[in-house]
Amino acid sequence: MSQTDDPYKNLTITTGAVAEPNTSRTNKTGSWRQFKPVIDVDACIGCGQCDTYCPDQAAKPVEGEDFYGFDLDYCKGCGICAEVCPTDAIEMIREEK
Amino acid sequence: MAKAEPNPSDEQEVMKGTSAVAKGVMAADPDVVSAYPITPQTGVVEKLSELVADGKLDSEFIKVDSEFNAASTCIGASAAGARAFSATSSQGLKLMSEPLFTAAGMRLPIVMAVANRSLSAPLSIWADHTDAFAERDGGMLQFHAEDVQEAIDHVLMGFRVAEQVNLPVLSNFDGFILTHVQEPANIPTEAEVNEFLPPRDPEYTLDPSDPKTMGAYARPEHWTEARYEIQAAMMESKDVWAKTVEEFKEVFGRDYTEYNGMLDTYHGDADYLLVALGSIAGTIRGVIDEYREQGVDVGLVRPRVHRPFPTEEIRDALGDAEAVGVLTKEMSPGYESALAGEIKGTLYHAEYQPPIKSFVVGMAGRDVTAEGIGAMIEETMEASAPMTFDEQESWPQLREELLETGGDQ
Amino acid sequence: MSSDLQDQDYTDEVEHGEELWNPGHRACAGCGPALAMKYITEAAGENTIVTNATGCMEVVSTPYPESSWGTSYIHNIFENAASVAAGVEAAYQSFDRRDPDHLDVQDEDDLNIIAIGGDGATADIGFRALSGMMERGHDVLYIMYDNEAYMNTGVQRSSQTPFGASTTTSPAGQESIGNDTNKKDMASIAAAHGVEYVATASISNPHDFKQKVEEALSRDGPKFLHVYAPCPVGWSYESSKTVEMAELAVETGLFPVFEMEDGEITSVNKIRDRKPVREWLENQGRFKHLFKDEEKGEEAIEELQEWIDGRAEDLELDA
Amino acid sequence: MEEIRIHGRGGQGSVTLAQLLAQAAHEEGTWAQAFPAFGVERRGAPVEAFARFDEEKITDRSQVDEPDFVIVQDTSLLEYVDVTDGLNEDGLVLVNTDADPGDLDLETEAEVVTVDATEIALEHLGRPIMNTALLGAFAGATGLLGQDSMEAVITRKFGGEIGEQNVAATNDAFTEVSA
Repeated sequence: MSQTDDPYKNLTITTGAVAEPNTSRTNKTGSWRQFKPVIDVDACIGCGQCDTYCPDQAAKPVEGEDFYGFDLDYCKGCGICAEVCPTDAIEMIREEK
Repeated sequence: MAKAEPNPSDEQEVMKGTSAVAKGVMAADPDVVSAYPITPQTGVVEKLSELVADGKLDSEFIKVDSEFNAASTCIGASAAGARAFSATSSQGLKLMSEPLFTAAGMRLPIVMAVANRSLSAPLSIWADHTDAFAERDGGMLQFHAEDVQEAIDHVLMGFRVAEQVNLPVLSNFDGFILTHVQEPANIPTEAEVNEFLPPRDPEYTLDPSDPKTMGAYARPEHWTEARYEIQAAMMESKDVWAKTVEEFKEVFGRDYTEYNGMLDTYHGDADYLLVALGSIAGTIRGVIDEYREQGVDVGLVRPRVHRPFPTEEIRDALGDAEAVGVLTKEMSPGYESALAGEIKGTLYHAEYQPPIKSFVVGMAGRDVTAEGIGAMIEETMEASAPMTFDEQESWPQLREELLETGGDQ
Repeated sequence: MSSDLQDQDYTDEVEHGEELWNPGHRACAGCGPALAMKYITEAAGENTIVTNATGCMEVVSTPYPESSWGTSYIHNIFENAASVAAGVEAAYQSFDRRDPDHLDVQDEDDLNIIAIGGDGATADIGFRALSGMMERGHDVLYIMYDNEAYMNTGVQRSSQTPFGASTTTSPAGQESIGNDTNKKDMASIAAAHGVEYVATASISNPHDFKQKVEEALSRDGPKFLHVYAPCPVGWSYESSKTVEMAELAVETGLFPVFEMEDGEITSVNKIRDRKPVREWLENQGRFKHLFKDEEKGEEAIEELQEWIDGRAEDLELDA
Repeated sequence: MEEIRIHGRGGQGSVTLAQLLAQAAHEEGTWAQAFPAFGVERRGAPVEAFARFDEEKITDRSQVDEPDFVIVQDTSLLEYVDVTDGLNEDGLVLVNTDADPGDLDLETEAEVVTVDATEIALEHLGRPIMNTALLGAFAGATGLLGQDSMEAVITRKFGGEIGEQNVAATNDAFTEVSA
C-alpha cells in the first residue's frame, strides 16, 4: 500500500478516539527498507534467532519448510537478524525498487 | 424563584458543607475515590475516608501522592469502566489541569467537587473563582452552587449528565463560605439516588476480553474532529442537563428547572440585573429585597452552569434589562474578568445590548457586605454606553492606599 | 549464497502468530524498546491491561485509528502511567468485590496490569506517580524501558543517561565531556519502597527478561522491572547492532542484570572476564568525543570505569 | 433574624459551639447557619465563629458584623479583642467567667450576663470543655433554645456517657442563668 493513500477516508471518529486492537498491520513498514534480508535456506538451521530478535515481527518460519523467511511487508531492513544468525545464513542486500 | 423556602423539614440535617457533599457522593456509590488534602476541600475526602472506614461506603479509596495523581488514578479507573470521584481546590486543581484536559478528550465522566479558592501568589486559602476559571477551556462541565444543598445536588446531577455525554465535571462550591458552613440540607439516600442515577454503562472500557486502545494520538487530519466532539458533547449536554434537572425534581422534589437548569433568577424581569456565580448570590438576594422595598426594580441572574455557557438563556434573561452589573470573583490580568467578557460576547449579536458594568469583588475571601452590594447596584443603575475600557470594570473593594503603583481604579 | 535465492520473497508464506505487539508499528529500524514491547506482550499474554507513558513506544504504536496493541491499552500523559495503572487496578478491585462476574472470561486474580514507561517518563517526570503507586501497594507491574535519554523529543539527557554521553542537552564541547552524572539506581529505589520483586533485564537476553516478567506477574502487589533497550538513533550506531550494544552493556557491567526480593539481591547474572567499558563506548557515536581528546577522554572513561567497578564489587558481579 | 458572634481561642471549640447553636435552633424548627471566621489561626490564637437563626431560609453569606448576641469563651480575650464591636444595643453578651457582669467593664449598652461555664464543665465532664455549658447558658439567657432541642443535638453529637454528662452541664448552666 502506498503511504500517500488515506486508508481512513471513511473513518468516523469514535468517542474518545478509541482504536481497535491489532490494526497497525495496515501500515506496511516494508516501504521504509533500503536493505533487505535474504536467507540461504541451506545454511538456515531453523533456530529462530532471527524471529526472536526481529523488532517488526518480520522473520517467521516459512509454511511447510524448515527454514525461516521474511515478511517484506513489514521488514524495515534493520539487519539485526543477520547479526544474530548463528550460521551467518542471512545477508542484507541493497534493495532495488 | 422565591427566595424563602419553607421551613426546614425533619429530614434535613445541619451539617458542615464538606460533610454534606461527601454524604451525597456516598449515595452515588462511586467505585473509586482518589483523595488528596487541600484547604478548604479536605473535609470532603476526610468524610469519605471516614465513611469507608466505618463500612458505610464500599469504594476503593486511594490515598494518592498529589492532586495530579488523584486525577490520573481517576482517569485509569474511569477508563476501566468505574465511577470515579475526587475533590480538590485551587493549586490542586491547577496540578490536575493537565490530566483533566485529557479526561475530557478521552471522554471520561469523572466528577470532581471543587472547593473554590484563589490561586497563588501570594498564597491565600480563601475563596474566589480564579481556580475554576483557569480550567475553563478544558472540556469539563462546570457548575456553581449557591448553598450546601446545591453543592450536594450538583454532584449527583453531575454524575448523571457526565455519564451520558462522556465529559468530566467540575462541581464548584465556594471555599469556606460553603465548605465550612453548617446549615440544613437534605442528604439524599442511596435508594433515592438509585432511582435517579443508573449504573454507569460505558461504550469502551479497558476489558481484556474486548481489548481497545485508548488514548491514541491523533494526527492533524483527525485531531480537529476528535476535539470538536468535545464541543459537540458540551452543546448536547445542555439538553441532557435540562432533562436531568427535570428527573431530579421528580425524584427529590427540589426544583432546579428554571431556564432549563442553566440559570437561577430572583426578580429576573427587573430593570436592573446583577449577575453573579455561587454563594455571593445569597447575600445579593437580601440586598435586592432592601432595594425593592425602596422601589428600585433590581434582580439577580445567577448562572448555575458555567460550561456549557448558558448563551441563549443569558440572552433571554438579560436581553431587555436597562443595565447589567456583573459581580465576579475572578480576574483576567491584561483584559477584563472572564465572566463579564463572556456575557458581553453572548449579547453582541442579540437584538439589544444593555450597558454592562463589571465588578471584581470577593477576591481571596474578602467579605462582600450588603452595603458594598448596594453601592454596586447604584453604580449599575448609572451605567450607560458607550464606555471606555477603563470604565467597564471596577474593583470596588480595592484598597488603593496600599498600592505602590497608585492604581487608577 | 546462491544468487537465485536472493530473489526469493517469502512474504506470503511466512506464518504470523497471534501477536499482541503487532507489525506495522512505526518504531525506527532496529529499535530496542520495540523488542522490549514484543517480549512483554509475549510473556504477559492477552489477559493484560497496559498503561503507557507518552514516549517513543506510545507514539510508534498508536497513531489513531491504528494500534499495534492486541491487549487492552491506555495512554494518558507523560508522567502518570503508574497512577493510571493504579486507578485501573483500583477499579478492578472494586468490580471484583461488587460484581465478580464483571470480566466475561478472565479471573481477576489472573489479570495483569502493566505500566510501561521510558527512562524519562519513569525515573524523571513520572517519579512521583511511580513512587506513589509502589508505596501504596497496587497490584501493578511497572516496566521501565531504558534507552538512556529522551529519544522521542530528540535525544535529551535523562537521569539514566550514562556518564560521558553526548546528548542534545549534554553536548560534548570545549568545556564538557558530555553528561556528567551516572545512571540513577532505579532498582534500589523501587526496592526501598518495599517492592517485593525488583529485577533488571536486557533485550539481549529475551528468555531471561520474559521469565522475569512472568515471575513478577505471579506476585501480588507492586513489581518493578528495569529493562535495557538500546536506541540506534540516539546512541548513533548501526541499526543491526542493537542486540550487540545491549549485550556489551551487560558484559562490561555498565548494566548489571540481577533480581531483588524484599530489598535483598537474590540473584546476579555473573560475568566471566568482564570487558572494559571502552569496548562498549567505542561503538557509539555519542561517545566518540571521548576518543578524540586523549587526556580528557581517558579521564572520563576512567571515571566511568571506576563507577562500574564499584557497582560490580557491590553486586559481586564478577564470576 | 438573630445573629450571634462567638469569641474564643483556637482549640476551645468555638466552631463546635456555633454548630451546636445552629443545630439546636434547627431542632426548634427554624433555619440556621453556623460558620467560622475563615483563617489559618493555630491553637491559642483569638478566633471567631458565627451563627444565624431565622424563620426563613438564610441566604446571607457575609460575616456577622452587627450581632444581636456575643458569646465570649475566655475573658483573657477582653484585653485584646473589642468583643462588643457592632453589638446591637438591645442585645446581650454572655461571658464565661466567675466574675460579676459589672466587674467586666464592657463598653456596651447591651445586657451583660456571666456564667462560670468552665467550672460547670469541670464538675460534669472533669475537663474544662465549656461549650455545652455555654450553649445552656445562652439558651437560659435568651430564651431562644429549649432544653429538649439542646439535649437532642448533644445526644446525637456525643452519645453515651459523654453525651449524658454534656446534657447535664447544659441543663445546669441553663438553670443557673435562667434563675
